[in-house]
Amino acid sequence: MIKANRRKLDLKNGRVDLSHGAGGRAMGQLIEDIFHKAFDNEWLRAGNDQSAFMVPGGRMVMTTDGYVVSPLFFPGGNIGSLAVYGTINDIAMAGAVPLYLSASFIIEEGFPLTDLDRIAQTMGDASRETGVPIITGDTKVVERDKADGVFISTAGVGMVPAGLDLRSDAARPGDVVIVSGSIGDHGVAVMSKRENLEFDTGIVSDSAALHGLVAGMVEAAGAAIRLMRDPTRGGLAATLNEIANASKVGFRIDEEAIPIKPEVAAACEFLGLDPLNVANEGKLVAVVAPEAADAMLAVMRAHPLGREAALVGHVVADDDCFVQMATSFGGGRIVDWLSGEQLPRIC
Amino acid sequence: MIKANRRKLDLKNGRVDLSHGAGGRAMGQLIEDIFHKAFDNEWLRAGNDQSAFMVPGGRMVMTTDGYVVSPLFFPGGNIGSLAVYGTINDIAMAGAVPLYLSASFIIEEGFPLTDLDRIAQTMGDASRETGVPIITGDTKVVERDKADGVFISTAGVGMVPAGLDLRSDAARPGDVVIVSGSIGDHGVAVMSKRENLEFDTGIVSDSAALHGLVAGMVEAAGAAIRLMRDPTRGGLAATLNEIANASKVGFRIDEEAIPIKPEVAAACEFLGLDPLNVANEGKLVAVVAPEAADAMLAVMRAHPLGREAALVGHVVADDDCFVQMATSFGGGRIVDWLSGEQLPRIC
Amino acid sequence: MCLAIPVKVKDVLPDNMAKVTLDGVSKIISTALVEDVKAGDYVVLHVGYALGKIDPQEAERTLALIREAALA
Amino acid sequence: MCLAIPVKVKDVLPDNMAKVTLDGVSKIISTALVEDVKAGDYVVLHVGYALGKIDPQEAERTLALIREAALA
Amino acid sequence: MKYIDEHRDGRLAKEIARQIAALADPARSYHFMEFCGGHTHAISRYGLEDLLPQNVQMIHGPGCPVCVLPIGRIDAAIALAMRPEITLCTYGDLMRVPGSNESSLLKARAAGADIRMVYSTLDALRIAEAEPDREVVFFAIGFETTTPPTALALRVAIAKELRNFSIFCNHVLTPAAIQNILESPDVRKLGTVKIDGFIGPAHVSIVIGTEPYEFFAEEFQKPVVVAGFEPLDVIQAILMLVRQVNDGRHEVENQYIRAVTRFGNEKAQAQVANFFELRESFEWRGLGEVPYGALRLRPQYAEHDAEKRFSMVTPAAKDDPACECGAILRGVKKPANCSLFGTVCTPDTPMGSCMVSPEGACAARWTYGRLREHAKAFE
Amino acid sequence: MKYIDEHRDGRLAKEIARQIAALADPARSYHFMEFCGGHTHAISRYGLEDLLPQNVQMIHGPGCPVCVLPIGRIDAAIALAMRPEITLCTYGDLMRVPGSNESSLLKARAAGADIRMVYSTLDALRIAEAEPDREVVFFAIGFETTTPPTALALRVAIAKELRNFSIFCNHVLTPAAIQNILESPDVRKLGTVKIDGFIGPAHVSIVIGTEPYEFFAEEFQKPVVVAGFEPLDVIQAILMLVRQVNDGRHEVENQYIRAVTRFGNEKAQAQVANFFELRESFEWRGLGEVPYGALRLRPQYAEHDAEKRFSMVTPAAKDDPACECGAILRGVKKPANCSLFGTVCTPDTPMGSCMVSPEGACAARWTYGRLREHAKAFE
Ligand code: SF4
Ligand code: SF4
Ligand SMILES: [Mg+2]
Ligand SMILES: [Mg+2]
Ligand SMILES: [Mg+2]
Ligand SMILES: [Mg+2]
Ligand SMILES: [Mg+2]
Ligand SMILES: [Mg+2]
Ligand SMILES: [Mg+2]
Ligand SMILES: [Mg+2]
Ligand SMILES: [Mg+2]
Ligand SMILES: [Mg+2]
Repeated sequence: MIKANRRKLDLKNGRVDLSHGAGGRAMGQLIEDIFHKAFDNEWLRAGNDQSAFMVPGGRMVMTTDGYVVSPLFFPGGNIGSLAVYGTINDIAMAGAVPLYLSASFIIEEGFPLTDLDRIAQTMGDASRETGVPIITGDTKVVERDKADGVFISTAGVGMVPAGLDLRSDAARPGDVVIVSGSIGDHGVAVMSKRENLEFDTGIVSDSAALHGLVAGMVEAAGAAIRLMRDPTRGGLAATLNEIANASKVGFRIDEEAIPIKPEVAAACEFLGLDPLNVANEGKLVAVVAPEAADAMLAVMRAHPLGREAALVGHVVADDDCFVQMATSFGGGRIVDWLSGEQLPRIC
Repeated sequence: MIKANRRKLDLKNGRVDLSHGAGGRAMGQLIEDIFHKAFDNEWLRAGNDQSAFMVPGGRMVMTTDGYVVSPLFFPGGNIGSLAVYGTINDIAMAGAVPLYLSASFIIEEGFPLTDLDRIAQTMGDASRETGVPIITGDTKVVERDKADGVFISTAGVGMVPAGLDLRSDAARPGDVVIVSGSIGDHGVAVMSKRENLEFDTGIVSDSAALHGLVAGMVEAAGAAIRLMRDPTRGGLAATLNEIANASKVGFRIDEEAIPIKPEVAAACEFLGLDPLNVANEGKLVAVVAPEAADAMLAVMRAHPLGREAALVGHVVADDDCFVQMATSFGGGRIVDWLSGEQLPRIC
Repeated sequence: MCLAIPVKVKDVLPDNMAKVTLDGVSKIISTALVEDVKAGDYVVLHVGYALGKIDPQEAERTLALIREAALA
Repeated sequence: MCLAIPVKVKDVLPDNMAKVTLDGVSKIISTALVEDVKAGDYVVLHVGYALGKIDPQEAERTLALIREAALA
Repeated sequence: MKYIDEHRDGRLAKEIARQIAALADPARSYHFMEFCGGHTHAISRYGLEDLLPQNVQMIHGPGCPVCVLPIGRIDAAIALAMRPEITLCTYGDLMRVPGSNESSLLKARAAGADIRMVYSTLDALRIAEAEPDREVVFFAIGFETTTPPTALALRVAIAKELRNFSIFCNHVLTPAAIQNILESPDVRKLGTVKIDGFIGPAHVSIVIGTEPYEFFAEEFQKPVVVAGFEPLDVIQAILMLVRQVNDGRHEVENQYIRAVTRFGNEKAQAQVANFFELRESFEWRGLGEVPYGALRLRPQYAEHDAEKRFSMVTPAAKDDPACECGAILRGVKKPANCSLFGTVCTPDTPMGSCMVSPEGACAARWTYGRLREHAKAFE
Repeated sequence: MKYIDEHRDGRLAKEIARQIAALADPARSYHFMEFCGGHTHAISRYGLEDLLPQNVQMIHGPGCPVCVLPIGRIDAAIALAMRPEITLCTYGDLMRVPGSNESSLLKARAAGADIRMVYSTLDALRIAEAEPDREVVFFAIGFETTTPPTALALRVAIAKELRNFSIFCNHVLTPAAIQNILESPDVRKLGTVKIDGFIGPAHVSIVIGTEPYEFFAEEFQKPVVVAGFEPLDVIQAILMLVRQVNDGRHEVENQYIRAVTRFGNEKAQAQVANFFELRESFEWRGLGEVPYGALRLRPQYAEHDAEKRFSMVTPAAKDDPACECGAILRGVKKPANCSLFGTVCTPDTPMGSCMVSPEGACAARWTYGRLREHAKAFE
């Protein structure tokens, strides 16, 4: 039996070419030598077009997100870490325990193999660190200028602990609003590396998986949690407005209580942005029954990702669904969605 | 309460612009007026970042595929129908009952809203027809020339009937190989509309969801099915080679037994292609215990998508994992993977 | 690229172009290299051009020769 | 675009450029419109250009005035 | 943030507000126009109006360069950008400004135009240098603050012989506009404007100084205070204006002494004078034609003047007749008086100049102040 | 498929094979070279060799225009394509052909070169017309069959004044190569070639006729049968060759009388003669320099000759010394005799000319015939 002496992928200077997406041996090699190697687990090794696992009966959640961040590498992470953490977070926001991820890659012809490998390894690391394996995937290659390096869509499933049912319409007047830490870090870190915008800052993306923090919150006071959201695109402002509209309530928040790093504030001054509109990738907003506020804050602050958790406001009855803010200056204002395209490709 | 009189999306002449991906009201409107309207179901209406559903305990499968077909619209379907059927099929190939889909859209700035709406409606129709709802999704917009119209990544989950365990390494010498119908239709239909390749043919894509056919096969003779695959990218040739390598066996197939439409054969002559390398989107290959071959064929032929099901060969012991074919001319040859990039962007 | 296949001329088009068919599949090709192409002719198609015409009588004769050889 | 903010000059660079900082964030801007910019100066930054220098004494005086007014 | 944080001290602001309340004559009202959108933004962003007594009212002026750009200029820029050889560079603020027929630069981009958002004229120059085959046009807008950066870019382009770089000049002049508010023929039509004083923008005066307002203050007997953009700067300026009014003075005062002088930045002025000259007349969206209210390139730089280089025409185009921007920009009406405000016209779907930029009077009101329109108390 | 299906009748083939077996003298062996890769492909694709008696053996010749292109020409094309102003148009077959240092057009594309796969010279012309700012170069390869289409494209380009369209000419000539196989100095080094006859490609002779082989058949006393590409055509040609050998004849016979004549397509020949002239010498990958074995553009079309227009140089570049293509192309060795075959050298990672195209001798053997190398019976 003659075995073809497969040439190794040139991970130093090689590039993805169209043959890597054509369903032949070159594609098989790319998938095996980069993705399977980085994600390594029993499901991928089985080599099926789908992966199987045992589930207990109960309430499951499913979610997906596409990641198109530009640049692909930024302080504190890259598109790969976002793709793992971001989808885990959308599962965790239901109070659920994330179980498995899928990953669909769309790669531009010419993309350096070394970058692809680095992204895959970051995903593998993130997957091991979070305990959520990437069990199935897909790879497509498109011609130059038909994509922007690489896009990743991940989907994920998780199980909701019995009795928990968090819903976007569950906020009630009197509830308190807690954010798990400082806002705006991710968006500022990404923008700091944008061409034509470049500035220097020590800020790194807050990109992180929140399911550990959430598990603690659910265990301590699950019944008191009305709902959770991760304030990603559109930032805290968009998230609060979404909740307000879904729950048909208003918010009254306190600018002074919102944790913002001085460097983030400074970068926002440079760019003319409001930190409330800037994306986060490792933060959550929880709406919680008022009587559990202190307990919840204590639990959150005991977790590394919730150390700076803060009660930033409360829910009010308001047919107009306004998000109002008492400014640190002493006045009041409306916190609205950002209009338009100010910050594209942040995640 | 003053309600802003939201301007309607201009579905006739409008285009996707960067504001539709920025996390603000424009994005919300795009998602609601196009995707939620087309996919309409209780999960999307709940407006969460993830969707929840009850599952019974047991074996579940998960899969994902990215769809980058060019052109987006082709005879017999569009990227939207592929994105629904293709992922359902990868679930069905495990013998599983598909339950739910997620959809992640990456849209190029400038993409006509009318095309996006048409694609979304096709997906909605496909989802209703198959009974598999799209329960969660994501929308990103990238700058012009950073994508190619629209890319869709779908993921799906399904439940495997108790006792069934189809695996890519399960083919054994003596097993028979059945294909569910004529091959090459999808690839030829797509290529017929490619710029610079354009030819006229009545061929339409075979794009279809196979879970109904599979359910019948499993019910009738589930225990006899070793494994199933849908011969998509790389065609029947790639699929048989993959199975041969995974199961460490060889195949001996019979060219005369393989159903190929005359128009598909003619188009392949025009283009210098082998129909065995051409993609399918509504066909399956099943490796089946020999004693169940007739029963299986009978069940398949009774289903509209298996009417032309044919026994095309059998599994042989072969350390070299060759896929051999007796040609209709009377000789023998190897059926190999296609090398290189001959048919990019077929799905 | 080395492929050369016989196809039937369906319509002669302006500018030395023609629509040709093969079993229900049709394509537009150039006939600029061949004299006097008419609808109904069979031509040998190669990289988008007709290279020459098929002579139906000679084709029949070839087949006859083959059959004859086979039965010899 | 209408934004104008006071930033501190950290390094003067060739070609009338300078590196400026604000609370640990730094950026390279043009100082071509302002005479005699030195490290340590504060300048008012607008669309990538320094428009003028901040006079520290006058700034102190303004604050004093404000405090005075506030306590009046 | 030095020179920023200390001017955002809410406690000091409350004290000054108390002073204002104490000084403001309860028998009369005070109407001050902050000319510049930057001030409008600060007032809304920090909720300054909540601190002022009832009889001290702020009127949002026309001082947003994005808002005052007439529709026809947007249409002309879009038409230019749609030409295949053109790369149009623009400040991000302009992307969503509506032209005719619901067009915008953002939608023109989506339709295929090569339009790039830049942070600075330096970026536009870089593009012109890196892509010599493209005709790079900088869509120049703004008051006296952005004009020197445009002039400097032109100087560099000429020095580097970047023949593919040109300017679509829409620079306008602050003093001319302020004057127009008080004296234009429209004032008769719109009714008497009750303005007791003006707050002038500090960054403009960093460049031009305070002197250009002296004639105006004297001529119209209106006090002017040039002020910074931090909330304490603004409230201090209001206090200064109340004092002038009470004293019957109409002087030009300088609140921003930390960077503004009487004669401004003469180096920057020289750059501007070198490349630009006055236009006899230029349309301001909402205000109409303003005599000597804008600049154009001097004829010797015609090669770099996009209007000449590409024979641009500015089509006539009108706002929705229901739009009250003209009256609002003159302080005669308030956004809430417009029948389109908040229903048909919102920041997502702006109908008039005051809604197009977050600094426009209607947009600022929508985003930051709707609460008050709903007559809800905000404690 | 008329004129196709009837020539794929396996039963008739078996009968003819029986005839061949009956006629073939058991005391001797018959070695026939199919010159053209198209025939190699048909033989492999249909498993024709399974039908032939042991003593009738086919030798795969050098007749694949992709395979014979020397590495240096690929390198030159890649270097040209990497220039930013160039759009290189090429038949898809060339995309994966390896140049030096594991390069290829496919990888050059990935590295940023603008390389487009075309089906026909007509497509390349369309691109040149649609994108007048691009320098569109058609990478012309092939035998006498693809040369007339190239000539015609040139004619159209000149008529339409498409000054941005040029040809990188690599057209080669069949008779010269066949002759070279038998008479080149290498033959001495490689040993005696045992070839009893040749199958010539029908599509080449549709253009050039059968006449150009007459001198050769006479000179080298070798029979030539010009044959079509369907499997029955090929097996009939083999029968005709066996008969000639048995009869001691060395004639040029025409199996493809349905489209091939003695003098070929004179209209097409005139087009070629108008634009092309002989090169004194040209390297064939595997064969070395072949005198008068290729064409170039006539000097009056220098403007459309990419080699001149872009001052292209063809770098010296050599194949792996272990590669046996030279001997294989001359029929002295078989792919299995090469130490690299199927291990280092496969269709996914071709090392020599015979592996680069599916029609190359090594590739055809790998893809269609490895079974036999493994000495397994295929019933
Ligand atoms: S609300 Fe809109 S239409 Fe009304 S005045 Fe303001 S900008 Fe004009
Ligand atoms: S197997 Fe490869 S290296 Fe060996 S002769 Fe053939 S092409 Fe050359
Ligand atoms: Mg999600
Ligand atoms: Mg989320
Ligand atoms: Mg998310
Ligand atoms: Mg897949
Ligand atoms: Mg790109
Ligand atoms: Mg899949
Ligand atoms: Mg699939
Ligand atoms: Mg999402
Ligand atoms: Mg495109
Ligand atoms: Mg599959």
